Amino acid sequence: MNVMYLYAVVAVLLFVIGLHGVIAYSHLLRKIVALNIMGSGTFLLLVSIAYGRPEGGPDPVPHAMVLTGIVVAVSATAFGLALVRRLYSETGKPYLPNGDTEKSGR
Amino acid sequence: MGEWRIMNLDQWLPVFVVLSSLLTGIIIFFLKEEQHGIRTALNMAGAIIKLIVIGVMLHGVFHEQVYEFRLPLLPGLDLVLRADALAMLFVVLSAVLWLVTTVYAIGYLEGSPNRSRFFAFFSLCVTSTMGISLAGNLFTFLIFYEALTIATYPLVVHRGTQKALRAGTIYLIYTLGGGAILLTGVVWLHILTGSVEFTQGGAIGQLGAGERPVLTLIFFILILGLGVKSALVPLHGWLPIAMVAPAPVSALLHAVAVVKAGAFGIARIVYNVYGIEFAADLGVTFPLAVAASVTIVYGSLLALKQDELKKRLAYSTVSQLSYIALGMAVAGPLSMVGGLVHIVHQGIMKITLFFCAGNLAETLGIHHIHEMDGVGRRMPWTMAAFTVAAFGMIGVPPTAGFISKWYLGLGALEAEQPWVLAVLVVSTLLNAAYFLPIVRAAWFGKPPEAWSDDRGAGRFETDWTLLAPPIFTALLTLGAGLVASMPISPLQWARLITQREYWP
Amino acid sequence: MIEALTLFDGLLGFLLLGLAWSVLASKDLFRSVVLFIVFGLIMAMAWVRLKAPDIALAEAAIGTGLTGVLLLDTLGFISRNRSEGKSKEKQGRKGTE
Amino acid sequence: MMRWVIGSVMIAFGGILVWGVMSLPGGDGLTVKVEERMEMSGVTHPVTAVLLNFRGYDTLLEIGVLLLALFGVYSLRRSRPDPTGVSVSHPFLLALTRLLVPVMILMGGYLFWSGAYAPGGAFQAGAVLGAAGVLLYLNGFDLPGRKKEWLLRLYLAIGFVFFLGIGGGLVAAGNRLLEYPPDLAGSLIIIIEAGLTLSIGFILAELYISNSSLEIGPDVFVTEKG
Amino acid sequence: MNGIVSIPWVAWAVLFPLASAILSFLLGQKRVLWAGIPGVFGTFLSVLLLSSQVWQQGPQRYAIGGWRAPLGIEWHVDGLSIVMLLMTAVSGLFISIYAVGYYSRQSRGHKHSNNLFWPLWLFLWAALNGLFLSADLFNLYVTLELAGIAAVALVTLTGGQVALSAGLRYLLAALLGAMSYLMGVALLYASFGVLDIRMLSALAAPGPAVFISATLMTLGLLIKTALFPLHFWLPPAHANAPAPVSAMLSGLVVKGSFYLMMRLWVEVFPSSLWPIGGQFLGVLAGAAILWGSIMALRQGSLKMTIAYSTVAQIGYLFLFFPLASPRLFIAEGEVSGPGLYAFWGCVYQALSHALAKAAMFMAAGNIMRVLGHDCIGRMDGVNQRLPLTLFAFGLSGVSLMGLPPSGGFVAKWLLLKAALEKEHWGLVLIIVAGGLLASAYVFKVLKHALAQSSQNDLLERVPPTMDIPTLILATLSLLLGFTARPLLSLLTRGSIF
Repeated sequence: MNVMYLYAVVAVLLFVIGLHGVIAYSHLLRKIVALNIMGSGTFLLLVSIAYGRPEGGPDPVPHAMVLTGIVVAVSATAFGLALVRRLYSETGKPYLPNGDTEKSGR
Repeated sequence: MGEWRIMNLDQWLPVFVVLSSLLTGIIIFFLKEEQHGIRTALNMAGAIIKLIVIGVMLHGVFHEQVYEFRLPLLPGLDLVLRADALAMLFVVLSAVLWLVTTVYAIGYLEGSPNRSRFFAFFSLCVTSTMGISLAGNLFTFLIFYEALTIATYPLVVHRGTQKALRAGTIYLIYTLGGGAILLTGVVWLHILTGSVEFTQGGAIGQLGAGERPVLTLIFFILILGLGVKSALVPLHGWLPIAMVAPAPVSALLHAVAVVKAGAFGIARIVYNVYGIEFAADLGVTFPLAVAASVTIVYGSLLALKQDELKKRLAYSTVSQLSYIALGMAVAGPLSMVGGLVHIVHQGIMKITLFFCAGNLAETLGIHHIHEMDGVGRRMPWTMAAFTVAAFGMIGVPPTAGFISKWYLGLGALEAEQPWVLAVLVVSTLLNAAYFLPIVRAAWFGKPPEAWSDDRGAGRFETDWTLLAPPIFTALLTLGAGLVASMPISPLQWARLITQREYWP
Repeated sequence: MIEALTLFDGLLGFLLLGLAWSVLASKDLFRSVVLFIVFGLIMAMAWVRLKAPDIALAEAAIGTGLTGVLLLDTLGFISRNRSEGKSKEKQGRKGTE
Repeated sequence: MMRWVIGSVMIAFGGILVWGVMSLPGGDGLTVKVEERMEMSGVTHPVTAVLLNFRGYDTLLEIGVLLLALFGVYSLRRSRPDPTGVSVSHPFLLALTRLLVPVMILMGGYLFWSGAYAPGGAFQAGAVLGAAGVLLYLNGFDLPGRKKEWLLRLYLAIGFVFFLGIGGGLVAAGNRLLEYPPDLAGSLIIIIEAGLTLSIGFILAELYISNSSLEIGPDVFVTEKG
Repeated sequence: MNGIVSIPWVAWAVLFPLASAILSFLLGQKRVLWAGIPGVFGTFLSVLLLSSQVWQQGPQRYAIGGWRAPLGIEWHVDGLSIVMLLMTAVSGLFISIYAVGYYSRQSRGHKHSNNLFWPLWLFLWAALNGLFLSADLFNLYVTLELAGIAAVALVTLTGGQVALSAGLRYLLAALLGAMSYLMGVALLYASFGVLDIRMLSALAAPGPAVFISATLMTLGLLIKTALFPLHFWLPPAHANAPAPVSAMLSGLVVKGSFYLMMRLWVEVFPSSLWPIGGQFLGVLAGAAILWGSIMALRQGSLKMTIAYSTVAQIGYLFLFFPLASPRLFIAEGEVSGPGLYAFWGCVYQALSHALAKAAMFMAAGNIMRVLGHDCIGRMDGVNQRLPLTLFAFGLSGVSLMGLPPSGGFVAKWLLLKAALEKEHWGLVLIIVAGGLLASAYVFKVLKHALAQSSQNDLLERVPPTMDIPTLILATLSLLLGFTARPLLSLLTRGSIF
């Protein structure tokens, strides 16, 4: 039981660390890694819940959710990294330009 | 999927009146620039069909026949088109003047660009005016009132010059602002009283006293919203600037469409929403009367200072319009007759003046009063029409203007508000002061040996399509005064309305 | 026995948190990517501990495996044609998007 | 300064979250429900049963996400990478690859097969195959179907197509979406998983390959059209 | 006939776009439309037939795989979801037609723009339909991610530098939002062991975990819906995408997450959250309306103006929360009062904005095609070259300003009514002011477009496939003003869940 709580706490802390990373760092690779850490936190919470279920073995539904989640996360990461590469080869910067919310492109 | 079933034809007549110009407008929009013939044919057909339908309805309404069309839009909120006596007054005016102005516009815009767009929005403009006049409840009125704003904008900026665009912007700032205020008032009233049908004798007159303060507040909100279009001082700023529009547009704007929509709206609020007794009882009519009087005098004073002809006419409009509001605010049967009949009279007189101004500008390139010396010799017919209308504005018998002022005066006495007489006298003097010099200069001034840029139009002094409309409306101005006692005259109709309003 | 397990759990938890923090905090990107991969492997251990072997496999193979490779590859690309990299990284660090 | 604000906010946030999870009831989940219906699921491994039967729709969409990511990368890519061009063939790595790839393929097959009754399944198997593909690519070998554009697209899509085709076919046949007849469930799931394993392998490999070759040459999808 | 009625159109509404998406990928560049066009019409038709089913037989529940909740995933089709599906179907149809024209000529110019448009767009459509149908919190997460990634990929189709950074910003925001939402789902599942929305609405009792998950999910969805001040990602993304993409993003995608938000607040989250949460969201909504409109007014480029106008219009959607109240949809539409008006108003706002904004972006696309730029200052003479497009722009503008007789007017009327009845004077002011500001930026564009043009040479023609759909959508956004009653009664068909 308290194993579940231990991992659950670790999970939410991972989530927060990741969130902080996404917000506080501007290097896009870091942002993406941070998002992945957030993801791991969420997944860990789900799995610890599954583990904490009183009756029978671990709850398979969260496991399935996490498997789905991992694949989704990888897809997003791959696409994101591709975008970073293209952006870098266009601008030479691995950061998002700050002021471009105001100007339009095309 | 609104569940309104096909009933007798009567129900559809008001719809036809609206559609006759709406459809023409839409078709015309998709016409090519060159398809001049089709465009004219469509315009004429639409206008004439509309007149025929209106004729039928006029007869019916006179015999207490009800024409009502109802389309549910929202739960507890219908789009209602209803032809009552007051509506018909405005409908007839707009329909007739639309026909006249269309003829004028065809001649005036000869060969200028974007005519399809112009006539399309011209028709939409009239459509909205029809909707305004036939609106059976406040909600419907609001819909067409806002539609009018939008439909007019392209006409104001038609020339696309920087001046025109700026005028358009100012026009929008005023009218859309007014519209927003009006919307707020309407919704608020809707919450208090449910859907407000226009009813003779007032819809909400019999409401509990508890609501009185709110109702008073809403009344002023509504008047504020409507005051913009009817150019009550200090909300009149847009009107003189909107002069940059082509002459037919300013004619329509000033005589029928926009300004009248405002005045007509005030009439609806005072008579059919609040009810004249209840309004007087609330004590909201006196402030209105004051505002109207101020506008009358102030407008005339400003008109006096203008040298540009159209500007002077514009300020005269500001002044003249408020006779209508004044007539209502004085709150007596006779003054009501005066105010209502002035809706028509001011229309025909003012449109005449603008046609003439347009003719001068088109034919001789005259825009200012100081250029008008002796123009009467070059363009006798135009100036004759101008003179008639000008006398009408001053109120010289037997013109239409005289009738209006006469009844307003009687009404003031009847309602024991003699100060109104003073206002009338002052404004009459001012009217004379800014119209007579023009007339004098035109007839007795010494013409220059050559006019600045004389188009020298063939058989007549100018193109007949430009000449016929003002002469026609001038004759109307005379006729409305001469035959005022005959049953079909505007005056008798206004009496009919008043009678049904006071003694339903 | 229980003691040992709980100790192990606690250790694992702290390891995860510490790794996650240092992944983001470390100045050197390459180092943080490597740390991230280690983090993934520890995560896999946690999955096993929590009776989720499927996830452990998936994490090792997809989560850490592919993600790690992609990260390294991208990083390699960036550092390959980096002109004035480090300085940029520092000034970028301050901005908070 | 800003960093400290963010940091303190984060700490507060973390505190709230911890408080939240500590208050969680260790309530019961769906374990029982899953166990009750296991024999109707056509497989014996609960997670696989949930993934491909009870909540198969999630998995279907998830493959969609995977494909979308690849489409996204493709739409950024200018070139069809030429394996020999990027080959880093180091003799040792080459030997290693020669040794590893068959093993990996075997392992993939095993994982895929075991998924029905034990940990493992299409994703893990696909991942291993994908890794094998990447290894091949790094050594200048060509992925099967690389020459024929349409064949590669088929490999990439086959899993999704099977999944969707079976799901849709069942609807057409009057069942509900993805409602396998209990007696066919096992075999249908095997078919789907086979397709998924293949596709996932290819998609993951392609994700890496296209990613690592984003900046060269003209776009294949453009060169393709006349 | 009976056959058509008995077919489960709800399934086809998702299967059609998915199948055509994958097919259009398999068929490759040259034959992409062979799959695209049938897919579009198939989807459109199945949504239409589904809605007729709901109209006749009331709400539907559909247990996917035959497994009922909580074990399985269920779809739930009620008035709200149907209206959203219809909205997507109608604008989707015309956007697709527009796209055919847009890419038929673009393909030569921009290299890698059109090859993957169709699979991506059809996937996006499928994701949206799935989102509007699903009643399962985790499945909703998957649809959110599906929609998000598809949308980002569509934004970056043009591959320009600005588009790339805009796309990345969008992707990060979308992922962050989805992740925060998923955390909330995890907490809810931990507390109640179910994912089905209806079951949760029965179970969910106030408690720390529930409040936290509500906060997390709300924040996540706020980011995805780009409510001020979390809108930072929206303008660049919407302004730098290809015209049809901007149309679908502004018109449809943001509505997806808003719809989900509405569901959760009405169905799942405990009513004790409403007083605080509602007011808080109300403040943000008001700020969004003002800020978005002002920024729109200050933009120099047409597409940025339209994008910021979206930020403002999203604000109107969120007036639902301060004006509505929880659990107000039990009765069959007999319920009255501000809550219902707010609900109707917001949904109607979503509808009319979907059509009007899509039309506006499409019009902007035509203008850019002809002028080669979208700088408002240099738009003189658009009225000679693109009268229809300009007219369409005007019409959709009327709807955005909330002027009668447009759908926007109906929405504004209902919202204003709700605000006045609740005596929420601040919101009354903001609603009115928002309308005026909207007219300010719309007419700013029209003014320049109506100006006399110096050069009258026609650079490039737009094909009718681009001109006509624009006009049709704009006209529809206007006609919405007359279809309020049937739509609203369809909306209140059966309670929400």
